[in-house]
This record gives sequence, C-alpha cells and structure tokens, in this order.
Amino acid sequence: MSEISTSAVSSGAAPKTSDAPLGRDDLARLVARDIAPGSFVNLGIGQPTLVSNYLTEEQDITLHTENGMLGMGPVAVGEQIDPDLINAGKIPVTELPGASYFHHADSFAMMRGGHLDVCVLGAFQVSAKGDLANWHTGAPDAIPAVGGAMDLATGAKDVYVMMTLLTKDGKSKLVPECTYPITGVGCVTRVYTDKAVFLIADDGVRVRETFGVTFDELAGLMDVPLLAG
Amino acid sequence: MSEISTSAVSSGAAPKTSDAPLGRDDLARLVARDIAPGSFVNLGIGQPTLVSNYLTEEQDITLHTENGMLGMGPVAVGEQIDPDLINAGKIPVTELPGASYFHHADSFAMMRGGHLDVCVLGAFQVSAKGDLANWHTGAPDAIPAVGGAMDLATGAKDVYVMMTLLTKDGKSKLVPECTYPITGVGCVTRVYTDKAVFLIADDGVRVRETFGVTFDELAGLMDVPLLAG
Amino acid sequence: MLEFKDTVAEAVAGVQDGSTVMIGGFGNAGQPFELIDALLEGGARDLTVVNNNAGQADEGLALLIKEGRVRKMICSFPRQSDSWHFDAKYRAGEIELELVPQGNLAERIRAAGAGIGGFFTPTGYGTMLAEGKETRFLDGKWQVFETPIHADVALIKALRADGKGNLVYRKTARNFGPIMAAAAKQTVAQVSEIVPIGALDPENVVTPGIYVNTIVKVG
Amino acid sequence: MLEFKDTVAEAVAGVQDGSTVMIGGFGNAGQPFELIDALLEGGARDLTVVNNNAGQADEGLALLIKEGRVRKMICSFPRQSDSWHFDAKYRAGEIELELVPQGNLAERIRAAGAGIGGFFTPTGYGTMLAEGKETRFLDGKWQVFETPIHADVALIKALRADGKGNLVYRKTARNFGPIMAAAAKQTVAQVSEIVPIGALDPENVVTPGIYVNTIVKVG
Repeated sequence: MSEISTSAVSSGAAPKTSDAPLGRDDLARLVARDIAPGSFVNLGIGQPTLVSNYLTEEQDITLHTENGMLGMGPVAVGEQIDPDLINAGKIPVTELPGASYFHHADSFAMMRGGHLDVCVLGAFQVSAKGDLANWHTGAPDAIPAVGGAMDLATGAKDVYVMMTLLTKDGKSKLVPECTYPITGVGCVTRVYTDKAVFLIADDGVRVRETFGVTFDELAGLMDVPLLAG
Repeated sequence: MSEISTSAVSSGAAPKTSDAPLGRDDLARLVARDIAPGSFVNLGIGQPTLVSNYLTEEQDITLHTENGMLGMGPVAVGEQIDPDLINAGKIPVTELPGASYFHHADSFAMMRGGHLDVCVLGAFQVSAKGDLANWHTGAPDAIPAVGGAMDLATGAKDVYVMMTLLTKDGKSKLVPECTYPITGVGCVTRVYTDKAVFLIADDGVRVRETFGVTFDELAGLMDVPLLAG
Repeated sequence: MLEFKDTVAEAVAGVQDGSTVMIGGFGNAGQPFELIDALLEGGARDLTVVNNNAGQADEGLALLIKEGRVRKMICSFPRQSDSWHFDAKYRAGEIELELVPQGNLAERIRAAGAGIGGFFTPTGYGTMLAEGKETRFLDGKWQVFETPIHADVALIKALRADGKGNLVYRKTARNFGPIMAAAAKQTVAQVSEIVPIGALDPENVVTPGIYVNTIVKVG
Repeated sequence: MLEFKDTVAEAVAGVQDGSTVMIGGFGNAGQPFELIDALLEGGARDLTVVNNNAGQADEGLALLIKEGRVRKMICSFPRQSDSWHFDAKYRAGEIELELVPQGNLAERIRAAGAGIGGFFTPTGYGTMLAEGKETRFLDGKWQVFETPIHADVALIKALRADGKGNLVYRKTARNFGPIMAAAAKQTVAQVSEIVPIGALDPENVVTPGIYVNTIVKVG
C-alpha cells in the first residue's frame, strides 16, 4: 500500500514522538497545546469536546457554541445546571466572565464569515485534499442529520479533525478520496489521530509526528502518499 | 387634458371635502388621521415629518427611524438634545418609553422585510401606476444621493406620498409616466396633495376627495385618467 | 395589532390546516412547550414545521409528529437518540423531510424576515445537500444558491415582554426566536413575565415589538 | 489577538495606502472622529472609504477627502448642505463615487461579515442604481443581485468595551458599528470607557469581542 509514500520521501523524517499510540486524552491535550493563544474556537460534539479539558488559562481561548454563545465554560454540574444554558450537543454548560449571547443567524454568521480561528471536528473520513466526511454514513436506510457540521467545516479558518486513524476493520480513515458523503470540500487543515498528526498542505499530506509507529509503518497503513514533516 | 377621465366616470363622485386647497399642516393632519391604530410608521425627511405632530396618543403609532430606532419621540429641545440620538434627517430627537435600538442592517431588514405598515415620503413625481420619483432630479450636474429612499419605497406595506399636486410651473406631479429617475416601481399606494387625495388602485387612479376643486377641475389639471372615489 | 391573550389556546388560534409553522428552540432550550401543547390540542393538521430538530422523546413537537399532524419537517438535525416518533414516520414514508444545514436554516429564516429573495453561501457546496442547486464562484469560493423560508406563524419562547411586545430572551434559549419572529406573518410569543412599557432598556431589546403579534404569559 | 492601544495613532497604524476603510457613523452619531483624525495624521492615501455619507463641514472624513487621500467613496448620501469638500472633488473628477441605497449598503456590509457571496433584493429594481445588474423574479418580486462589501480596516466608535473586546453602543450611535466590525479584516474601536471582563452583561453585548482587534480609549 505504501509504494508511493515510501518512495517519495526519506523514511523517518517525521519524528516519532511517543512509543505508543496516543489515547483520546493525550490526543486532546496535544490539540489543546497547538491552539494559538487568544483564539476563538468551536469544539465539535464527541471526542473534540475533550480538548476543552486541556486548554490553559494562559492560552485565553474563547469557546464558541453554535447555538448562540461565546465564552462557554465547562460542563455544568449540580446546581449549575440551567436548561437555558446548553451547548451544541445539548449538554448543560456554564458561562465564563466576558461571555456573550446572540441568536442563531448571528452565531452562524460568525462561523460562516470566517471569524472562528479553529474548529475541531470528528470524522468518518478525511481525503488527502482535505475533504471532510463526518455527517452521513451513506447507508440507504440512515436518517440524515447534519446540524452545523457543514457550516463549521466551511467557515472556520482552520479545521482540525480528531479521529482514530483506522476503522475497527483496520482501514485508514485518511483516504485518497472520501467514499462517504462529504461535509465540505478541501476544508480540513490538520488531522490528529492516535498514530500521527497530519498536515494537509498544498503539496500533499505531511506527517508532523507519529505515535507508536515509524513513518514507514504509518505509510504502510494507508493509500495516501505521505510527505515528511 | 381631461378627456379620458371625465368621459370615464361621472363627475363629482369624489367628495369635495373643503372649499380651499389644504395647507401643509392640514394635509399632515389628514395623513395622520388615516394611519391605522397600532401601526409602525416611517416618516420621510421634510414635509412628511409634520405628520408626527398630529398623531394622537390613542392611535398608539410607533415611529421608526432608519438609522436604528423604533419608538422615536418628538424633536429634542434644549437639554434633551443628545448627539447620539438623531433621526434619519440628522435632527436630534427623543426616545419614548418602549423604544428599542438596533444596528443599520437590522433596521433596514425591518424596512425591506415588509414590517413597516406605512411610510410617508415626499416626491418629485408619482406615476399613475405608483412609480415613485423622489431621489434625483436627473440634472446632469447633480451629485446623486439616495439614502434610504429606495428601501422605504420598496419595503413598506403602504407608501403614502405627500406633495403639492402642481409644480411651481403649474404642471401636475402625478403623471402618466415619471420623467425623473425613479426610486421604486409601482410602490406608491396613496398620494396626498393640497388639491386631492389619490388612491393608486389596480384599475387606475381613484380620487378619494378633493380640496378647493371639483373632480372635473382636478381632472383638467392632469394627464392622468381619474376614477371617482 | 399586538394582542395579549389569557390562554395558550387563544394564542395559537391563528394556526390553520396547511400552515407553515416555525417553532423556536434548540433542543429544549427556547422551545415553547406550552404553545406546542396548545397546537396539539387545537387540532390543526397538514402542517409544515420549521425547527432545528424533529422532536424529542414523548413531548412537544414529537407528539405533534406522532399524531400525524406534520406533513413536512424542515430542520437540520432530525436524528437523535430519542427522536423515535420522527424516525418511525420517516421510515414509514409518512412525513416529508427537507434537511438543511443549520447555518443555512438560520440564514434562510433571516432572509425571509429581511426581504432577501435568495443568497449564495459556501456551506454545503459539493455535498449531497446542494445537489441540483445553482452554484456560482464568488469571493474566491464556490457557493450555493439558497432561498428564504417564510412562515405563516412562528411560535417562540422569550423570557420577558413589555407592553409594546418588545422581547428579551435568556442565555442560549435565545437561539431561533429573534429570526423566526421576523420571518412569520404572525408571531406568537410565550413569556415568563410581562413588564410595563418602559421597563426594558431600549439598548437591550432583542426582538422589537414590531415583530410580535400575540403574547401569552405561561407558568 | 486583541490589543489595547494608548494612542489613536497606534490604533490606526494598520491602515495602508490603498486600503479599503469602513468608517462608522451616521451623520455625526457614531463617527469615530478621533480615529479619523489619526488617519489624517497618519498619511495613508489612495483609500477607498465606506461610510453612509461623504463628510460634513470641515472635519473628519471631509478633511480626508479635502486632502485628496480618498480615491473612492462608497456611500448612500454624499450630497449634504455642508458636503462641500466632496462636492468639489466630485465635480473636479478627482474622486470616484459608488452610490448605494442605504439598505443595500448595510446589507452588503452585513453579507461580507456573514460569509454571504451575494444576495437578491427588491431595493433599487428598475432604477438607475440597478442598471447593468443581474435581476431575477423571486418571491413574487423583481430583485437585483448585490455583492458583499469587504474592508481591510473598520474604524468604529462604541460606548464601552470590556477586557475581551465586547462592545456596547449608545442610542442611534450604534448604526453601522456592529456590521462594519464583522466585515473588516481588522477592526479598531474607539470607546469612551473600558471596563473589566465580566462587567458587561452577556445578554446585552452588541458586538462580541471576536470582531474587535484594537481598542483605544478616547476623551
């Protein structure tokens, strides 16, 4: 599977940062560390929400939730729970000082107008050109539901994907072309997986670092040509 | 000039409400009386602003000013003057209880979305089909300026025009076709003049009432076929 | 003319068979449950409903769907763990679904209220949800043409109304309320509190009274 | 990254020759006079300026025009009793004018901030100002295609900012501020007061800090 990639670049050029694949929390910590100070960020439902646990006060990140808020705080517990204060996953959350509320058109205008610095999303597949598939399995009997996924994918300045690299069947989710219905065209800029961090660059897919695998081993898992660092 | 109109309808069918042409204030009083209770109204710059002097408390009319306010009160005097509180004519005004402020896009969305019940505008010309010309004389050396005239003309549910019927040269401003550049197509629903009130109806221009002239005398002043009441 | 009604039944009386009804709320936040219950009681059928979701569990919109009163849903996210009534109707072919990306849903509702006849947006370009739609390359991106969503009636929930119909909301329960209020011919708001004219700061009004036709206090 | 500057000169340093600059205000209300003065001092030229008017009397934008620093005005109402500097430049053929109906100006600015590539509106249909523009029959009306107005820098005036850059305005001085803040790559706000984070009620923030890059306190 790895002919193109291993022939195209010298192996080992992307550093193997850890000896084992990263767990979900370590991956979330890594994504959190990579977000520039002062950024406005939207964290998608599911795995991406873990990122909020690792953002530091010094980073001064402002979280957006597309149902109409900037300055979202941690998940609400106990008496903090307020049915009028929820996130896009409909989970009760809290409000931080300096927050603001706005209606849905204003909230999506904020996303669609390119004002969010980063959004972090889960994915079924990402293509080598940065196409994202994360809203629909394509199964004929599935009831389709899209929510704000397409707006986030299209609107944020940077779209980071967090996912396991392989499906349960051992197939790479970073693919030459998405086979699932896509969410957005060429929108993903980085892919954070348990085995490696990939940068979707103009000249191809770069491997920034690997976890528990060498560059060559990684290349052997996928059909996508890989470039080092 | 009046062949069509006088032959088309029986003369005298529109009541002569007063023996003399109406003055500006009497006309403003008439327009004010005709506005349905509870209406949201925008009064254009110039003569239409006089209408506000004759709105009664019982009518409960809410005035809109397109620079971003509902619930505008009378012109500010003395210590009421606040440079942050002006109307569309840039005149200091006051705020009534129950007012609200909004930005320009929201304010024009209100106009353009068809939410204002009535706007009252001045005009250079109105055509028999309700085309309005009130923004540009068409003079080649004129510096064009349009402001919110086109939005008001197009957006309000009813557009009332207030003007003298005749130019200083004695020509009717209610014309078969506008010769001045138009502000909006088929938008005017009523024309209040010193000599008569005209309704722009599907079947033509109806004369609701006349002031100081008979229906036939009125018809003789214009090239537009007139229908009675 | 603004009207204050004593009961939710009177408040929703304007909804007729075949009406397009916008219902505010995102999840439970901002959902006008009492107005929806009144709609259920009222018996109007063959409705087109615009809401972000398609009902949850055994209450509100979900019951309206269960009872077969909704001909068509326009929404962004019908499939939820507890959307069983919608799921059943959908699989049985008994309800039509227009699936709209959430931002397009919001912007199309806003467009209706703002008198915009249509607009181009990059959202959805190249996806199943833009199939058959006009596209155009604008501002350096491929964009898709979308049209406004108008409604006959909007049912929304706000925190507080004054005597002029001005509304303020509470936290993320604001969501679709302000844009739906502007997009419908007739807007009905259920509120927790009615305050005198002058009690709301004009700087902080979110929905000016011009967009509100009927107010009913609940709870 | 949000920055608080000590002087208006530093605040407008991002305006370059050839920049498109949006300037808030309707008449004098909401005009950021101090920022305009700094722009005049700063020397940037060949500017495209977006403002509702084209300067009044012998101050602010009027002086910028007088000094020949404005290549093009995009506005709705240039001709006023005291717009003599614009009038002179225009008659001399030394300034370009794009005249835009006020609602189109507002909506086009809003579109830029909201990522809308273009929209159809009935305003202006059949008039000189729609000549040569695409038209389409939508929602029962003829409508005209209009495109967004983007800017490099927006100079606006607000009443109060908090430490996160959230802004509130005062009365009708709000006008173009919120939409210009969203439409420009870089937004500079002059404010009368800076308050600590948490001092503004989140329900009442008009311009969230995400739209603001630079804040300077004046007066």
